[in-house]
Amino acid sequence: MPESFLELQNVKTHFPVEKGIFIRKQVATVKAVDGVSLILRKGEIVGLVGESGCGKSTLGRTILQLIPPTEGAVVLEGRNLSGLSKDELRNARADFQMIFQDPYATLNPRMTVYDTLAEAISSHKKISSAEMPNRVSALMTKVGLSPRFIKKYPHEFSGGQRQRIAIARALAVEPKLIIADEPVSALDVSIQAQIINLLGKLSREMDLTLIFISHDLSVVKHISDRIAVMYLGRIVELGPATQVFERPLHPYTKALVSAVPVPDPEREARRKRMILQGDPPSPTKIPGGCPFHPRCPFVDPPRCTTIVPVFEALDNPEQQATCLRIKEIH
Amino acid sequence: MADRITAEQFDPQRLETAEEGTSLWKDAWYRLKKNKLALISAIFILVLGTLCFSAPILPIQPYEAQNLAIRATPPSAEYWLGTDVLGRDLLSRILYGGRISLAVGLCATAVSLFIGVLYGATSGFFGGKLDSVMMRIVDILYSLPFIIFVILLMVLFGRNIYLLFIAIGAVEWLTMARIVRGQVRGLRRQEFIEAAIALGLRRRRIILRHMIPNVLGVVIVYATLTVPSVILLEAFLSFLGFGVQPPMSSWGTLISEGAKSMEEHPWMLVFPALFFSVTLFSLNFLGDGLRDALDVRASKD
Amino acid sequence: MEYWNAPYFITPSLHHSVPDPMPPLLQVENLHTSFHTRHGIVRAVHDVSFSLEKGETLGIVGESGSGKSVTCYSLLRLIPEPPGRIEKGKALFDGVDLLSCSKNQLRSIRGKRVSMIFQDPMTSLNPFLKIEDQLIEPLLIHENLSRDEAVKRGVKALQDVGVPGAEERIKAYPHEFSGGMRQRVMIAMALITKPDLLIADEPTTALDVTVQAQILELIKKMQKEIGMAVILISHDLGVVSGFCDRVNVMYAGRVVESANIADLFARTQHPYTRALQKSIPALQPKGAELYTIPGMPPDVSKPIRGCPFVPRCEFAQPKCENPVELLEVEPNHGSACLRVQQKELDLTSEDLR
Amino acid sequence: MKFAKLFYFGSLLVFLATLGCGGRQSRVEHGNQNQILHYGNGTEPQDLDPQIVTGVPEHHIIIALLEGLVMPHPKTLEPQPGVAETWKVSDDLKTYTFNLRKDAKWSNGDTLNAHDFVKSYQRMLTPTLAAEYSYMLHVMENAEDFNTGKIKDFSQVGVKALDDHTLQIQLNSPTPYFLSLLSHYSWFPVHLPTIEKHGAIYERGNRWTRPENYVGNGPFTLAQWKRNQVIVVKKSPTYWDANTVRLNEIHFYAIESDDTEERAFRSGQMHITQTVPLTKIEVYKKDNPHLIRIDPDLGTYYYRFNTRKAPLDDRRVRRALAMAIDRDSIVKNVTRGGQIPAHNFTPPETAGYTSDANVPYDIAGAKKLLAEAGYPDGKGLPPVEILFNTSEAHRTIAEAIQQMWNKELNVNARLVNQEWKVYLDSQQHGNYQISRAGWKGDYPDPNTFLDMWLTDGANNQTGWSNPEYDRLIQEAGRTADRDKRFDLFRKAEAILIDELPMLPIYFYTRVYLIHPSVQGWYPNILDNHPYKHVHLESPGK
Amino acid sequence: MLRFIVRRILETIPVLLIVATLTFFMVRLAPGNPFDTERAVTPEVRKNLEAFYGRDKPLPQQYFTFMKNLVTRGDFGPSTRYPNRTVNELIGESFPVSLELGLYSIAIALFFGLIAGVIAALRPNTLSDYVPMSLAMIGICLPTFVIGPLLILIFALMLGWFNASGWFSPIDRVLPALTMGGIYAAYIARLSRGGMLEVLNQDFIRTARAKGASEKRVIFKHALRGGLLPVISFLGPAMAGIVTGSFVVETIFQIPGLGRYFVTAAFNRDDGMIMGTVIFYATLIITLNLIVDVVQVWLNPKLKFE
Repeated sequence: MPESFLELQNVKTHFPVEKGIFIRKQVATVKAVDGVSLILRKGEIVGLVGESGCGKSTLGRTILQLIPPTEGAVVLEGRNLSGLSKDELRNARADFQMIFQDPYATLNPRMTVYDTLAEAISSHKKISSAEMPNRVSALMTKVGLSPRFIKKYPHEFSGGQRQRIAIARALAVEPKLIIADEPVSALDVSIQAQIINLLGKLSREMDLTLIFISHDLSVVKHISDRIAVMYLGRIVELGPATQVFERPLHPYTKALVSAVPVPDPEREARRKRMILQGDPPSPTKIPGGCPFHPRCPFVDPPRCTTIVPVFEALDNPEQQATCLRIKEIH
Repeated sequence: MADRITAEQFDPQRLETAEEGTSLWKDAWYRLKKNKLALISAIFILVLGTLCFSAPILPIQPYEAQNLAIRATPPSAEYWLGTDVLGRDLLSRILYGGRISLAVGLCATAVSLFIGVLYGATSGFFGGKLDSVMMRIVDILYSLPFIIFVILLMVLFGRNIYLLFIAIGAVEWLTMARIVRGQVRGLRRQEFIEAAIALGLRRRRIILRHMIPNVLGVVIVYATLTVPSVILLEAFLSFLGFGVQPPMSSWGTLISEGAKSMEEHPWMLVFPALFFSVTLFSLNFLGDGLRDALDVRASKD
Repeated sequence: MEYWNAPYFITPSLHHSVPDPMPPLLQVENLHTSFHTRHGIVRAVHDVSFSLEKGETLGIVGESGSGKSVTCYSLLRLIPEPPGRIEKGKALFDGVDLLSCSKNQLRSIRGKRVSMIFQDPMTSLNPFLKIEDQLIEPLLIHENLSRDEAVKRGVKALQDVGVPGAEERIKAYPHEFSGGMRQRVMIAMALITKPDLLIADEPTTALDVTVQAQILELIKKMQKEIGMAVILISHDLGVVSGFCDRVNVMYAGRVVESANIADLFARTQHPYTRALQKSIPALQPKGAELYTIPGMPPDVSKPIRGCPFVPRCEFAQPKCENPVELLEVEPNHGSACLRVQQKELDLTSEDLR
Repeated sequence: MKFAKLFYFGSLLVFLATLGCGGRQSRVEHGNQNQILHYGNGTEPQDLDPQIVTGVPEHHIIIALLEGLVMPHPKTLEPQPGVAETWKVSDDLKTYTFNLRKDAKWSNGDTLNAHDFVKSYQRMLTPTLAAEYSYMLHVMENAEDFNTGKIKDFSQVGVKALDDHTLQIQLNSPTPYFLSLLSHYSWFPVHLPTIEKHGAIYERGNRWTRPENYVGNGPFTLAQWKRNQVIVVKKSPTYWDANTVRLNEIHFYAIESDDTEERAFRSGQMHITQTVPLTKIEVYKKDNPHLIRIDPDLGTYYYRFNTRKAPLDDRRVRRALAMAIDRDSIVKNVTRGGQIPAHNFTPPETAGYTSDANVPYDIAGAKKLLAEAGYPDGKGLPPVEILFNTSEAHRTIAEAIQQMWNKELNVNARLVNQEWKVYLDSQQHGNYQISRAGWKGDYPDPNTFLDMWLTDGANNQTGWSNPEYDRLIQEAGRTADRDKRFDLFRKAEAILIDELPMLPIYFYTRVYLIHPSVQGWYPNILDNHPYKHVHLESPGK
Repeated sequence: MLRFIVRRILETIPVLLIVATLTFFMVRLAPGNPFDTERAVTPEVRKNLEAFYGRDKPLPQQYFTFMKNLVTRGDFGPSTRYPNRTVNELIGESFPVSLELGLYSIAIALFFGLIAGVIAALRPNTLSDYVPMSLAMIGICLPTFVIGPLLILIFALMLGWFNASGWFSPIDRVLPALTMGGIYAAYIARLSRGGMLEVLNQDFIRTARAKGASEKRVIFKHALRGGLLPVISFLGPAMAGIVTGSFVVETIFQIPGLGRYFVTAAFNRDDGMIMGTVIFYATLIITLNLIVDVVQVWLNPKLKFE
């Protein structure tokens, strides 16, 4: 593997579950992220997929140090982010930014686009007030918004435009890494396409490393170089996007792929579907052995219920999954 | 297909012609203008405020001029709203009193806003231990005996009207702080706050620029409810020797005076109470109007 | 592992065609709904007509703001009034005009013969009441059952939708259920009176992909059992394509295309439908730039004279500014594109992939 | 809408519920039939221990529960036999010998004897009790020394039980008003065995005054004490003169607000009130003159001048200010309760004494004086401050005076109101320029008005001091002859009114409401109405 | 549950101690003392008075003694104003009165406030919204010292249905309860209107309507519980104010309640009584907030604790 840009070393993020609004006693631990190791190259787009509650958003926030990791290290260009002091961290934040899911909540409704972007630009750089308008306009242009709108407020924009402003805000500090947490899932299909195009273009042009979090495999497949599939706080499959999508190794990935409805009645009719039974279990009670075994159609007790599987490749070493029965079910 | 919304090459000249967004305030103003009731209320308050504060140059009797011979008389051509027990023109006293009451109502509310919002926002933003300590302090202050507190203030700082604003504000901010704290705690989970943290902004800036402006709506409504209690509180403080000193009046003192002779001299209660109530109604409608106008969500409907 | 094929029904005719001897279950005619806001009149639904036979599944697809949900809420008069107002139109359900009948009559239909499932099972269940109380409420209201009987039926209904441990779980509160389970409860609640028509408003949007599939399958199964008609509202062409017999595509409060599901995809007859299909990543080669529809949906608070899609349409011509109606361009296939109607435009020839 | 119905229905319900309550017999009517007097008694009494309390409301109740050696005549206040049947005064007017009646009893049946008085006075004078009114007893020989701890042996104090029914009191000097002193409750006996039973004798906080414990010797016994509500006393069977007593019960209501009291009176809940709200006085005078009573009172309303500070250290300024006040107008237009304009300090006809000193209403003279003092037409005179404790009446008077000074003398006055305790504090520490005050005589004698102006008198508080004045008052204290004594007082008061360390405004009256059924309630300056002479008659009869 | 209550109470102890300490020193710092009277007391008497109440000792020692009595025996000492009563007795006598009046007032306030609020919320911005809400505004504008006498004038003096004042027969409770309840009804009306409006906009109300539920059912079964929540959280601190009485109402109606002590104790500088009322009030607030929390949980199963 080439030189690492971002390295996650066995990152764990656990939250105490305090039951009762009164007696705050810890009754359990949510293992939102439970030992994730991953190496990203510079300029790479990695898609992170999984159901809600699988820990993908928490992982994103942990990488950005919005939530401190319980264990493990996040190393960005050789620097361990979790070890930084508050001030160091604040300065380091210029290097990594986030794009959020809800285009309505992501912008301060009481600040103009200009204020929002100028604040972001000046958060890590001194820019003269004469220069600022140019900078802001340039940013707006970059994300495909007319600088004419510079003095408008978020509520005057559509969801897609707001998401563009949010992207511009993230770009304002000239980061090297952007984590996009479900940036398109709240948008209509036609707008989704615009944002996906934009993110792809920016990543290429600016050599940005992008972690694209989504529950929608088809979107992730479209934009990512590699896909990581998360289940209950762990990565269960990792590999090149097309391969993961077209020939998933892990039964869970198979289910995910099959659950994506295809907007084509003929293909839809022909398609084999694998419908998982039950809900994703709560991350407070992670099943022993392979965490997926209670829902897995290929489960083979007692092997699957006792042995914790590790990454294994089938034929392509780039594509790995944590399933004991990889070889058997393919 | 190219993304067609991208666009025009940047031209510094354009900035001058940048479309003025309906600024939030402008938009709020626009919506406020549509709200007839709020608008009438605003105008009423403005007119009344102007009248009160220009009382010295209005062609009315001086507020302290007595006419012991006539004592309390009902409204007449000479005294439009009648006179009080010392034969002083009630209209004049109400207008002069309005200066005090409006000033106290607005300034003390402003003080309570200032302290309460800052305190509540800080407490709510940081949460955790700091929050519980700060809220316990509020609990403690809630319980302290108000009268003794006011008397002490007076002893420590002497008597003056500015101190009065501060004294009332210093008491009223407690509830405000609680309300703001609750709101801020709700806001804290919003993504734009996370984004601000991710940008590495300083916490002070996050509180001032991102938190506080977004709790204004609720704050305004509560503030309009604070004004009446403040105006009446002033009357009580006058009783403690802390408010206005006679012969100057305030609406609060006029009402409590009028209440004592509501049977014999009803006009002495009715007119001050009328001024007071109508002002508060107006403030209330204005507050509701402002809240709606400032509610960004409303602009999406 | 389960596999299933989307069943194909023989689809009845469009409402414009020759009248059937049997009237349709639901016939909506010229529905106009608007919202009177401070910013003017938002014409959320503009002249929408469609019909639905017994047992049929109709999909309504469109972007947010296209009026698809308002259309369905209007049918049961569930839009908040004010500011909403149903301006005109008829919705004949089994001979009763839902839009003009008395409130009592409407109430007797709501929840009994026409049920609804909503998008967000988190907010659509009353957090203050036990599942039991909410689930059996339709029975108590409409069927005069004793509480015990109703609870029995409630437990049965929960079992039917696959809620494990229904006898105990019925005593729980909504927040003790996962999203998928709550949506099952919603379905059980909607189906407990065996309605003739189920309106499902984006029933899977708020759910996880894997759960989405479960829920759709469940609705399908229940539909087969009860034999009811379903209106499925969705923004996701994918969901619709695997589920519905017919689809209405809505844009700016109007139905712009209406067709059997297979025809809609195979022989698309409206540029908007075409554009939607082209912008879906699943149908596009990986990494290729996706098609984006330029511009923004029109502001429906301003009057729209001609085709509402004109400003964004790559095929638009000046004549498209003239008023246009939904007309049958093929048997059972309606389109509201003037150029398609005039046979100038053959969208089927356009390469999709 | 159904809710609206519910709302109106609820309102109607409340309305109807209230309707059913009409047509009841009022308390006054009920009282008239059963000889129960309903008496509005102002604030809640602090206590009912005559040796602890200091207030007027307490006085009203204690005279029902206890009786002193003598009691005042209901009309003239002349000393009448109380516990003492007869008494003798020695020739030097310094020794009083009282023969106690043999049938005087405590309400528990114990006989009341002379030793009870001696023990009571011992308790009163014991320093640890800290009785605020102990100075009333200082006329007795050595009483002050015992009270201040200078002597420890009570037998040296001039009170002795010659036998069980003879009490001798030795005075420091001839005290012409001594017998009227005795009708003050500080001279009343208390039942020591009871006190001993319920706590320390010589300390405060004793529980003997609770209704279940109280033992008295008066015409009534304490039956009920609902704090802040009502105190009920019942006719005492053991009282020696029980036959004269016609009332069965008296209910003393603690009503602090004059408005509340007036409304209670108007709705037939009360026979007698303490006072009348200012605004109501005229209404009653006009519409119901038979219900309102204006009695003379032994008290003066005045302003103190702080003579330690310029400009009020200048007699001319003080006089100018005093002369510019139109007291008649204040009394007529502001207070309106039949008060008498005060041009001197001692109320007229105080035990037969009337001062001839007079500060006139004379604007021209006032202007002249002010000019002489260096402030022609008020120029150069800094604004003066009038301090008063918060009350509508004080404020209105101050406002009127402020206007008069402003209009007539071009003197600016600022009004400063303070909460009661702060006001007292300011006054005691001399933190004022002009301060509102009032003085009520403890006993009907000019001495109670004039000895307060002695140099450094505790109640002087003006910093004023005049050796000649001090000498005259002290001499009057030693003088037995009434006319000579009054002459000395007149000379002293002339000095006082010339110097004017204070500004007399008016002499108090007691304005109150009284139901016509109340009989035997006579006007007197001490507000002392022995209840055994009071009875109720329904007006119709 | 029990553990939780115990813990909450334990938590409040430091708060109460700080309140007691601050109050103690505030009272001592304030000018004027309990023994100041218009008729000045002789220095000797004053000295003896101070000795009796332990005020001759140095302040820290006084503080220490006071806190010791308070903590070990819950004893606030004697009232300086009412020498034959202890503070605890005075509070014990008067609190039940204020409590009774307070409960009636709350009942009235809830009855009228809730109904007015619900009516207003059902038809926002119509006459049936404006009328109750305007009444509520009047209730907020007009102080008790105006409403109380007005009620007396009308119902006691003109119509003669009630006594003008006093606290003897049950009927004497009506007017003061109306006076006090009226003001709170106004606040409750506003709050419940807001709460109901918010709940009525929720999705689950639409669900209920879609089930064919009648308006009555929608309101009572589905909306009211949620709509009440803001009222409940308001009631916590408000109840502490209501049940400890109101100086004004108690004075106007001559009610022997606790409310007047809050004011008179301060005016008399009756320090034991001030401390007593302050600590009592603080404790009450804390207790009521606790109760409110419990009620909120009961109303809102989401918050249900173990």
